[in-house]
Amino acid sequence: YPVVNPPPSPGPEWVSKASYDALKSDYDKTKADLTKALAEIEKLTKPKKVGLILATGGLGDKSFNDISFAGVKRAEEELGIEFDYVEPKAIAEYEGFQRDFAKTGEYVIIICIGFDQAEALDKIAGEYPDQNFALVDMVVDKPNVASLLFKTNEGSFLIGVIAGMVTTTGKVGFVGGMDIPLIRDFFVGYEAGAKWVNPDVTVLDPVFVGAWADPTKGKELAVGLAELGGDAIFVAAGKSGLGSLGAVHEKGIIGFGVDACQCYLYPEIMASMPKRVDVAVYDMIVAALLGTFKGQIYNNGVKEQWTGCCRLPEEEGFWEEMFNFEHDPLPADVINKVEEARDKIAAGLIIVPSAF
Amino acid sequence: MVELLDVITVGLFTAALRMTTPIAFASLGGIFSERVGIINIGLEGMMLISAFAGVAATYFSGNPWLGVLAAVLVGGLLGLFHALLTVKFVGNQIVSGTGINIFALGFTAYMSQVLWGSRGASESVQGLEVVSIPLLKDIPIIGDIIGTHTPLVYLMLIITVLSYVVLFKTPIGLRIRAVGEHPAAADTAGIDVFKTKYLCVMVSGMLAGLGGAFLSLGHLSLFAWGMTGGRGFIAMAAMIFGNWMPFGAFGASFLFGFADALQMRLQALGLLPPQIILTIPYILTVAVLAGVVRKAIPPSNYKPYVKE
Amino acid sequence: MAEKTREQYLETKELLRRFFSRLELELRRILPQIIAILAAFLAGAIVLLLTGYSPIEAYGALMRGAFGDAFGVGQTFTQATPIIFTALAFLFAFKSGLFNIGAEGQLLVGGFAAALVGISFDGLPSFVHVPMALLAGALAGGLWGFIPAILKAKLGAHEVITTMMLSYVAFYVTGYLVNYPYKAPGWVSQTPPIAPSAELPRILQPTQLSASILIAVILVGLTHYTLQKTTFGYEVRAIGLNPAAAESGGISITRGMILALVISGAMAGLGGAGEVMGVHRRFIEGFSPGYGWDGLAVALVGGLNPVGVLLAAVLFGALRSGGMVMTRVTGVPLDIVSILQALVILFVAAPMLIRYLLKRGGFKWLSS
Amino acid sequence: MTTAIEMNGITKTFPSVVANDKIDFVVEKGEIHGLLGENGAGKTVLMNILYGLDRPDEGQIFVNGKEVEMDSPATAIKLGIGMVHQHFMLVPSLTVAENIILGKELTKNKVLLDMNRMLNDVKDFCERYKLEVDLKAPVYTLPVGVQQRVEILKALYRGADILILDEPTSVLTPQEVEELFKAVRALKEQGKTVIFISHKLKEVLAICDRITVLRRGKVVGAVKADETILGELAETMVGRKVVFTFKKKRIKTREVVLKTENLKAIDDRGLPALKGVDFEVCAFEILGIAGVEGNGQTELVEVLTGLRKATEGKILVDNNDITKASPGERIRLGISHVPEDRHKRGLIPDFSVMENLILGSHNKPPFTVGRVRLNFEKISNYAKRLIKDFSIKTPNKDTPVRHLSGGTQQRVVVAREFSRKPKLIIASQPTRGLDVGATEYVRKKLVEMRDQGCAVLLISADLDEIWALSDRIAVIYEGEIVAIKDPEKTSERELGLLMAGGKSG
Ligand SMILES: Nc1ncnc2c1ncn2[C@@H]1O[C@H](COP(=O)(O)OP(=O)(O)OP(=O)(O)O)[C@@H](O)[C@H]1O
Ligand SMILES: Nc1ncnc2c1ncn2[C@@H]1O[C@H](COP(=O)(O)OP(=O)(O)OP(=O)(O)O)[C@@H](O)[C@H]1O
Ligand SMILES: [Mg+2]
Ligand SMILES: [Mg+2]
Repeated sequence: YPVVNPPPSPGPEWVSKASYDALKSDYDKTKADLTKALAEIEKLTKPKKVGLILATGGLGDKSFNDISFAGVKRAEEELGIEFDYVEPKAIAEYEGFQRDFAKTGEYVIIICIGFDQAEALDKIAGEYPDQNFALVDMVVDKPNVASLLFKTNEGSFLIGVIAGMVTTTGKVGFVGGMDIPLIRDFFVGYEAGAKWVNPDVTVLDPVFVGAWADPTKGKELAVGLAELGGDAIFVAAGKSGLGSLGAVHEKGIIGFGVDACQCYLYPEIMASMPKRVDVAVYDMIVAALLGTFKGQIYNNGVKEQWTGCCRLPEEEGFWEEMFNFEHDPLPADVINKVEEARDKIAAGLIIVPSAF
Repeated sequence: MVELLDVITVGLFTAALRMTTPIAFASLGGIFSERVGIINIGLEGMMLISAFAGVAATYFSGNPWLGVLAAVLVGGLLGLFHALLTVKFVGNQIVSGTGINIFALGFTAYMSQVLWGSRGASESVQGLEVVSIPLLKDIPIIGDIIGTHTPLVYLMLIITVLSYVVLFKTPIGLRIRAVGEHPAAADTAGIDVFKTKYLCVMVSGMLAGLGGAFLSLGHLSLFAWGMTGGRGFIAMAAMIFGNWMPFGAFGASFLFGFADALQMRLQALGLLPPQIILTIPYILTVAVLAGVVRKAIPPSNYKPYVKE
Repeated sequence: MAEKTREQYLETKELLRRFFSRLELELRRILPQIIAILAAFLAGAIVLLLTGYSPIEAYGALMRGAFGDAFGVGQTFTQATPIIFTALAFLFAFKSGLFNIGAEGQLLVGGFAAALVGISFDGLPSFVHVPMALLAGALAGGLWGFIPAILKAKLGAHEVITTMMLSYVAFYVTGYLVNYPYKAPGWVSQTPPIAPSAELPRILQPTQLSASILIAVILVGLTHYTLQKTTFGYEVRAIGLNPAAAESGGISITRGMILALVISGAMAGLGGAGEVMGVHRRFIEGFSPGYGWDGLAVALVGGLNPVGVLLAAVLFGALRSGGMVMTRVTGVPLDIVSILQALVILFVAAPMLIRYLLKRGGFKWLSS
Repeated sequence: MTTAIEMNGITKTFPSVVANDKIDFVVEKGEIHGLLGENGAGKTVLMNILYGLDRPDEGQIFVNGKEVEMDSPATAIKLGIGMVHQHFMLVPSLTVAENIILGKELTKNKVLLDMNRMLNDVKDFCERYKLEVDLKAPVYTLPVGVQQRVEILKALYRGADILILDEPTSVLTPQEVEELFKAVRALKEQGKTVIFISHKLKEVLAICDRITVLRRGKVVGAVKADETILGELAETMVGRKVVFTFKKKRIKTREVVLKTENLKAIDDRGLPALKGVDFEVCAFEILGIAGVEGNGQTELVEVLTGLRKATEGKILVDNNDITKASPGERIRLGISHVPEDRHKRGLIPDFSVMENLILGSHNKPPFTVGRVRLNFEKISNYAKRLIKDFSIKTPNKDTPVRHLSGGTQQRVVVAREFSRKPKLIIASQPTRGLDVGATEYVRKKLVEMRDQGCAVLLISADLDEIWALSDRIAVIYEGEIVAIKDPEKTSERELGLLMAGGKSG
C-alpha cells in the first residue's frame, strides 16, 4: 500500500503515440466537420422563424394590423418560415415583447408594427445588435433596424384624384381617427390630389373621431360631412372608420378606405389607398433570409408600390383575390387620370405635399 | 366655405338623437338599479357584452331582431349576476361592477377571436332597418328630426316615458322606490325586498343591453372591440345629472348627445384644433352641472339590506 | 432583580401574544381575498380548458414570465408602478367619501406637466431637476383634482361626473398640446425627450423599472401613515364615515374634501410623472392604456388599504407581464389576463360568495 | 275567550347574546297589553319574531288560537297583525298616502295606481279612527308625532286587529302622548288588541290592562296594571331600586355665559325656523327649552353650534361675538354639544371608542404632536380614563362604537363632551331612547356639570326631564321663545299650554 500497478508492456496491439495522435486529430476533425455539416443541414431545413409585434389596436381592424399580418402570412406560405406574433395592449408593453423575442435569438427578423414602438426599439436594437428588426412607420437609426416608411401622401393623392373627379356636389371630405401627423399626411395628399384634378373642388376641413375604436362616432362624423354636402369621403380612422364607411353606404355617397383595400365592405367604397405593409414586410423577410438585410430607412411610395391605389390595374386583382370580391368598374377617364398621376409622381413630376 | 349656421340643421338634431339613444338606454338602466339601492357601475360592460351578443346572434340567425333579443337577455343575465353578487352575497357593488367591466373587455375580445378570428371587429351583419313613422314624419321640422330612425330610437323614447309611468304611476314603481329608499320599511309593508332588487337590477342590465344593441345593430351593423367608448360611464353621469328621474336622465343624455353631434360638425369648420372641439361635450356637461346649483341626492342609501 | 426580569418576561410575553393575535387577525382578514384569488385562477383554468389550452402550461408560463427571473420581476413591478399611484389616488379620495374616477386624467396632466418641466430646463443638476418635474406632475394632477373639488364644495356638482368628464378633457387637451405646441419633430405625437437630468434612473436594467416604484412604495407608507397616524388623516376618515358627526366635531368638511381630492389628484399626477420620467422619457400621446381604471380595481381588490393596494397592484402587474410571456409561449390570447383580472375582482367583491362556496364544498372550517 | 297571541318558549340567540330566553307571552283579545323592559331586554326582538321579521330558534306562535308559521311580515299582515316600529318604517320621500297604501295598492285598468280612490279610502280611515294627517305631504316634512299617526294608519289600513306599538311615546310631547292614548283607547273600543312597549312606567300603568316585564331576555313578571304600583314595577324591571328625582342645589350668579340677540335662521326647506330668539344662560345654571318638536329646536341648536348659518342676529359667548365662528372654533371656545341624534351627528359608528372620544379635540395638544401627528399614548390613556370614569361598557377602547348599545353610545358622547372642560353645554334630547338606568346617569352628570359651574342649555321634548333638571324653563313655539318661567312658579299645565301656542295665564 499504496498499490502500484505494473506498467503495461508494449504488445502488437499497441500503436505509437504519434500515429495515435494523428488518427485522433483526424477523427476529431471529421467529427467536427460532420457536426458542422449536420448543423448546416439542420439550419437549412429547419424553418426560419419570424417575430411579429402588432400595434396596440390588434388584429381585426381589417386594415393596418391585418395587412401586416398578411405579409407575414404570405412569407409563411411562400417561403416556409414560421412565425410568432403578439398583440400588445399598451405602449409600455412593447419593450417587454421586443426583448422577449430578441432574447431568444431564434428569429431571423423581428417585425414591429406601428410608430409607437420606436422608442422601445431604439433601446432593444442597441441591446441586441445581432438581431435584425424591421419597424413600420417610424425611424430608428440603428444598423440592425430597417425603418419602413410609406409615402401615404402619394397614395392619398391618387384617392384625391378620384374624389375630385367623381364628386357631383363639388365637396369632398375626410374622416381621421386622431389628429396626429400620420393621419394628417393622408389628408394633405388627398387634398392636393383633389385640387390637382379639379381646382374648383371644396375640400372640407378634416374631422377626427378622437379614438381608434369608436365606430359609432365614426359613422356620425361621416353623416355630418354628408349633410354639409360632401359626397366623396376618405376615411382613415382604424376601427372607427368602419362606422364612417357604413355611413357612406347608407347615405349612398362615395367612400374611400385605407391601409388595405376596403372596397369589399360596401359597393359605395370606390377605392382604397392600401399601405402595402405586406409588401414591405415581405421584402424585409426575404432580405433577412438571403442575408442581404440592411438596417436603413426605406421611405417608399407610389414608385415602389408601397403605397398606391387598389384600383390601379397592377393591384386590383391582388385585392379582389384576397377579399374574394369584385370591384365595380371605374370610368375610363378616372382610371386614366389616376394612372397619369401615378406616373407623374413616380417620375418626380408631381411633388406631393406632406404633413411632415 | 362652410358657415357656422350651416351646422345648425335638422341633421344635427337627428344625429343628436342617435348619439343620445345608447346613453339614454343605459342611464335609464342605471336609474332602475340605483332606485333599488344598487350602484351599477357595470353598465359599460353590460352594454359591451350585449353589443357583442347582439351581433353574434344576428351572425348566426341572420335576423337582427333575434340579435336584439339576445342582447337584452344577455344584459338581463349580467344584471342578475350583479344582483346575485351584491344582494345575495352582499358583495361590494362597485367592485362587482368594475369586475363586470373588465370582464366584458376580455370576454368580448376572446370570443371575437373564437368567432371571427379577430379580437378587433366582427364581420358585418344585417342591422336593423330605419323606419319612418307615417304621420309623425310629415310634421315639419319635428317630423324630420324624429320621424325616421331605427326602431330602437323610438323604443328608447317609449321606454323613457314608460319608465316614468312605471316608477311613479304604478304599484310596482311605488314599491321600487320604497325598497331603494328604506328597504326595512318596504319589508315590513309586506314587500319582497330581494325580489324587487333582483328584478330591477335585471331590468337595468336589459336596458343597458338595448343600449349595446343600438350601437352594434341599430346604428352600425358590426361589433368592434371597445365600441361602447365610455358611454356606460357617461350614462351614469347623465343619471346623476338627471336626478335619477327618467326624463331628467333623458334630458342629460340628450345634452351630451347634442353636444357630441355639434362637436362633430364644428370640426368641419376648422375654427379650432379638433382636440379642443372634442372636449366640448365634456366641458359643457361640467359647466351646466356647475351652473345648476343643486346637490345630487341619490334616491337610495346603497347599503345592502341584510335580514337576520 | 428577579422582579425586574420577571416583569420583562411578562412584558415580552404580552408583546408576543399581541403580535400573534394581531397576525391571526390580519390573516383571517385577508384569507377571503387569498381564497378569492385562488378561486379566480381556478375559474380561469376552466375557461382555458374549455377553449382548448392547458392551464398548467399557461399558468406555468405566466408565473415564469412574472417572477421567473430578474427580468420578469422587473416587468411585473414596471407594470404595477402606475397602478399603485392611481389606486392610492382612488383610495385617498374614497376615504374622505369621494369617488374620484378621474385618476386617468389626473395621471395624464401630471405626466404632461412633468414632461414640460423635463424639456424646458437644461443643465440643471438632477437633484434639482427631478424633484422639480415630479412636483410639477403632482401639482398638475392636484389642480385636476382641485377643479372637481371646488365644484363639489361650492356648487354641489357631483364628483363622479366632474372627475370623469375632466378625464376626457385631459385626454384631448394633452393630445392637442402634444400634437401642436409641444410636438417633437417627426411622425409621432410626442414631446421631445426630457433632459437627462430629469430622468428617473432605471433601477433594474435592462427592464424599464425605474425609481418611480420607490416613490410608489414610499407613497404607500405615507398614505397609511397619514390616514392612520395624523390629525389630517383622522379628519379625512371621519368625513368619509360620517360627515355630519365630523362637522359637529369641528372638522371642516369642505376643507377636508378639497384637500383629499387635491391630494388624490396629486398622487395620480405623480404616477404620470413617474411614467414619463422613468419609462418613456417623454410624453407620448396615449401612453396610458387606462391606468386610472386599473387603479380603481386595484384599490378595491386591495381592500381599500394602502398595503393591500401594493399587493393587489403587484398581482395585476404580474398578470400583465406574465401574460406577455404566456401569450408568446403558449399562444393563449392575452385577453385571458383581463378575464382573470375580472374574476379576481368579482370574487373579491363578494367574500360571502366564497364562504358560501366553501361551505358547499365541505370546507366549513375555513369559512368561519 | 281565545287568546289573540300566544307565544310559547320563544328563544332567540344572536352570536353575542341570548335576546329571548324561553319567553312565554300571552295577549288576550281586546286588551291593551304592556311590554316593559330596560334597553336590550329583548322586547323588540320578541315583537320582530311575532311580526315575522326575525325567525325564532325555538318556540311556537299561536294567533287567535291557531299555530302559525310566521315567516315574513306578509304572513303577519295576512293574520291581522300590524306593527309600529321603534324606528319608524316610513319612506321619507313618499307622501303620507303612498306610505299608507304601500304594499296594498289599488289600481285602475289593473296597471296604474288609482290615487284618487286610495286617497278617499284613506281619508275614510282617518275619520273613523280620528287620526288627522295631511295625506299629500311627503313624510319627511312631518313632525315625528304625525309620522307615528301615519304608522298607525298604515297598520290599520292593512286590516290589523292586533297592533304592536314599539316604544311609541319616546318621541312625543305630553300633548301628543295624550292624543296617542286617546287613539289607542279608541282602538280598544273598536275591538282591537294592542301591545304597548315602553320604558316609561307611568304610561304603561296609565293605559295598559296587563303588563309583562322582561329583563335580560327573560320574563320576570306578568301583572295586572291596576294591581301594581310604580316603584315595585320599576324594581322588577331594573332589578334594583331607582331614584327618580334630583336634589337641586341652586347657586345664583349673574355671570352670563351664552347670550343670543334676535337670532334668526331658516330651515332646510328655506322657511324661517327661528324668528328672533333672545335668551341668556348663566354659569351654574340649566336653562331648559321646552317645546313640541319641530318648533325650531333643531335649528336653534345648529345655529348655536355653528352647523347652520344665522341669517340675522348675534350669538355672544362670554361677551365675544361668535356668530361667524366655525364649529371647530366654538369647540375651542369651550362649547360642548350633545346632539339630538347620536347616530347621525354624535358619533362615527365605524370609529373605535377611543377615536370617538377625541372627536373635536383631536387637533390640539395634548392629543397631537406639532399639530400634525396624533399622540396615541396620550390618547389611549385618556380614553381608558374616560371609559373608567363614565363606566362605558365596552370590551376595550378599540371596539367600534357601532357594536355598543344605544345607552352606551350615549355615554361615549357624554363622556367626550363633558370631559372637555366646557363652559357651555348644549344638550339636545340627551336621554332620548335610553332606559331608566342610562337616563338617570346622564341626568346626574348634567346636574354635576352645572354644579361645577357650567352653563347648560337643555333642549328636550320630554317635559318631565325639563321639569326635573331646569333652573329656568324657556318655551319655544314656532321659532320664538314665548316665555321664560321659573319652574317653582309655573305648572305643567301652563307649560303645556304655552308649548301648544296658547297664552300663559
Ligand atoms: N340583529 C341583532 N344582532 C345581534 N344582536 C341583536 C340583534 N338585534 C338585537 N340584538 C340583541 O338582542 C338584545 C335585545 O334587543 P332588543 O332590541 O330586543 O332590546 P329592546 O328590549 O327592544 O331594547 P330597547 O328598549 O333599546 O328597544 C340586545 O341585547 C341586542 O344585543
Ligand atoms: N346587527 C347587529 N349586530 C350586532 N349587534 C346589534 C346589531 N343590531 C343591533 N345590535 C345590538 O342591539 C342592541 C340594541 O340595538 P338598538 O339599535 O335597538 O340600540 P338601542 O339600545 O335601542 O339604541 P337606540 O336607543 O339608539 O335605539 C345594541 O347593543 C346593539 O349593539
Ligand atoms: Mg326595542
Ligand atoms: Mg332601541
